[in-house]
Amino acid sequence: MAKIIAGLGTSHIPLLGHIIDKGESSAEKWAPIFDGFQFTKRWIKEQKPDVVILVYNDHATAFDMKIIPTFAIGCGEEYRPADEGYGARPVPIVKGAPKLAWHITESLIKQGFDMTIVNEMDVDHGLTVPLSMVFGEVEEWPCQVIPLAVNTVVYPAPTGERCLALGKAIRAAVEQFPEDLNVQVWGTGGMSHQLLGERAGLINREWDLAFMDDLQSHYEALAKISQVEYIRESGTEGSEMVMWLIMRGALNHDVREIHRHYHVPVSNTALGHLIYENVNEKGE
Amino acid sequence: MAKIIAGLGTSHIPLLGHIIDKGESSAEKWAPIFDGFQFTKRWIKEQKPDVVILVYNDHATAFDMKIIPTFAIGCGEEYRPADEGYGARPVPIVKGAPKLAWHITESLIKQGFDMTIVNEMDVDHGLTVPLSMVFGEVEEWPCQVIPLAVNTVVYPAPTGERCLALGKAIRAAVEQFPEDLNVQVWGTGGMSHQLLGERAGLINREWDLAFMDDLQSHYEALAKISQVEYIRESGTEGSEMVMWLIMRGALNHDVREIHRHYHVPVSNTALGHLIYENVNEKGE
Amino acid sequence: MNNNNKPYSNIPGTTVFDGDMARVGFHLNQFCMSLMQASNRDAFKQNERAYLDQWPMTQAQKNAVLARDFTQLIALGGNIYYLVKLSSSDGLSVAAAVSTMTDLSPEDYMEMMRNGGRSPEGNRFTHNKEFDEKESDKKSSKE
Amino acid sequence: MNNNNKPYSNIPGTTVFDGDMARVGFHLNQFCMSLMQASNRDAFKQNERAYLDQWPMTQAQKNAVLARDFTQLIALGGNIYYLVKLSSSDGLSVAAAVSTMTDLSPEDYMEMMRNGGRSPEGNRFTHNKEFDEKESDKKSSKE
Ligand SMILES: [Fe+3]
Ligand SMILES: [Fe+3]
Repeated sequence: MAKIIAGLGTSHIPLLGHIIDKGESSAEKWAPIFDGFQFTKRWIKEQKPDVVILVYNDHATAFDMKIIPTFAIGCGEEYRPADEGYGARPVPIVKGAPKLAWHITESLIKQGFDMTIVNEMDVDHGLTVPLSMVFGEVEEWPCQVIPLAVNTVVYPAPTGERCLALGKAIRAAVEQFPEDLNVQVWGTGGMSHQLLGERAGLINREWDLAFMDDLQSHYEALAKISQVEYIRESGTEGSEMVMWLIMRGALNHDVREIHRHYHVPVSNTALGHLIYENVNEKGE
Repeated sequence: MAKIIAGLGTSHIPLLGHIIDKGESSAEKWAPIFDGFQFTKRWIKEQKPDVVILVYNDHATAFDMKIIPTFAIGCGEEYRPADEGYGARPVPIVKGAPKLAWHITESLIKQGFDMTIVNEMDVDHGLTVPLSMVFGEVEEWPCQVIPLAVNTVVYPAPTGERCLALGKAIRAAVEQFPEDLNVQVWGTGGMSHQLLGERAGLINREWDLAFMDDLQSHYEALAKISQVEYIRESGTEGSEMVMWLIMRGALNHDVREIHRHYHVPVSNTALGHLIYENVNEKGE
Repeated sequence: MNNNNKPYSNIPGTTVFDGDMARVGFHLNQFCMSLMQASNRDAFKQNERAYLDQWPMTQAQKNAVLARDFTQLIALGGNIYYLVKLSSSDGLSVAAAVSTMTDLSPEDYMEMMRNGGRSPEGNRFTHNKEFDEKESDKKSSKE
Repeated sequence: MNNNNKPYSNIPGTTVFDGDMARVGFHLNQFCMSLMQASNRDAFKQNERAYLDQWPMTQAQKNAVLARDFTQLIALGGNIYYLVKLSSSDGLSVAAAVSTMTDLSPEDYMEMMRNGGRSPEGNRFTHNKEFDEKESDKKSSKE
């Protein structure tokens, strides 16, 4: 049976993609950013996930103002890195996991989630930057990916409670899939940042660190935070953090935080990253 | 405050649009079909709804295989009748109700429905045929319309229980809208039909009539019917009937059936139509 | 033509357009969708084979399109709402296209419809295992 | 620049991209989206006014585009993820574009970021009504 063993949360800041693509990710000036992913790169080589369900938001790339899905799940065979206005990132094509994706989609719809099914789309930095940060520069991504795009661009985003519930439903769906697959769920976006207005540049380190603290065991309380509170406390784009709750919901109640990284600033943004492994999975 | 006063269910068979558009809707051979809408045409002139929330499914017109929303709500200013391959129907542009539609959308997402927001799309026979059958041939549609497109093309459609719950959530949202508006909800699609395979032409009159009977008071039981059972009993496309449950959920528990019409066949399909008025709304 | 190992695989003469079929039929259906545009319809009619060759469809799918073999097109992942764009571009009514999948002529099909349509009796389950399967159906509907 | 009568209307210097803003800014944002294609970027650069006149935008929106007045563009319904397609086509970094909306120069803005960013202290509520409003906020978050 398929099984979710671990999950991670990470910001998906476009500048990180630029740095990598220019071949400058080992430059000393960026070390405070990239060093925090050295552990992750070793860890993922041991974990060898077959499939990553990658939760992110599309930034007006695949979807424009004509159509804005709250939850869009990719059931396609593959996804091209998008041209976001300065050429597509020179990273591998993202291979989908259509069989598992359709299985999850069918299960989610029957569980009462109103998924939008996507069979063809390009994926932007929200999806490809986390892949680069975790897997590094590779000829091929070493796993299949199921993109799960969440609307955080147009107000309102789905509530924290809805995101947490979606994560739990994804876990139930994955566990019913008959093939032996090692599946991870990644929640991306955040941490605090605001890209508009006089208040642009807002960073709330205290909020970000508390969010990462509470996510391990007090995620039900985090799920009650309204989007207005996210915006007020962590900036308009800080509300992307709600996507980490989907990852959290997909894991066991008991998880072990095996890695954490926090850095300010990357461009306009605070960078956050952590890794959870399920407890009670390996006989502990 | 805005208020839902009444709702109706009706098939949305493309042939009916062709007959109307050729000016043949008063031909004697079609009387058994169109006579059943005479009452409706008089009734709607008394009701004068300001807005109709029109639940239908897109038939591979606005959405193709690239993107398939489970629930798509139209928040746009207007919608053009679609060219479905033989030119657009010569009917008026459909005027949206964007302010109310955005209000409902925001409320639904906060209530935990994962709506896909649509600001621009063409609308096919699923939406325009019911308008023609109810309002007749007019220079302008006499009300605004909020299209609510439900996926019934790709398996699985949303469950009956989910559709019923969506209807109830729509009612709650409408009742919180501060403007005085007379709102109706229409459920369209069905009744029994199957458009493919050796079993094409299936009509289950008994099932259809029982569905219309039970919809008034036993709708909670109808909501438990699985899509597989709809398909088995009423044909692959009979499962469109699930959309009538959204209309039903948007009305009070107590409704009065003030009109019913059932006819077989129209093209490949059984035609069903009924009208409900809320009880306990006018001091009854 | 049925879907295998699904709760609907025992419905006679019926293919449910699920994820498996959608994957197989993706390009076939997108080809059909392209016929919504008059310029594409013209290009298709000019040279059907050349137009089809622009799409990453299987040979079997292309041949079934050329033959207007709707039974085969359904089996190869076509969805009826997409396929009617093909039959409409031929000037065929939906009923006429649909009837070709049955064992009836278009005239007999329409006569059957005028007489109330095809009865569900005997058409609910393959092998007439109505009673047994009805029970398992109820279970699956509560999933 | 704030949204009126909304639970977020008392957040200083912040416009939430809600349905009202999305309606006002629809064509402005779709214009920005068109700049994702190189051929459209070329046409826009060739003659900005002529390119803008193909879009049913207001004069105020067109003028704000020509002036690259991002504060104004946000007020007129622009969404930042759409607007960066405009600034990127000018070769501007996101941070540089964003800084123009603040009272800081691009250099001072980046210096603020290097020093840990803008503090939330005093930036949560307009008029510093922190205590009162915090309560109403909690209510609205339970809606
Ligand atoms: Fe983001
Ligand atoms: Fe239909």
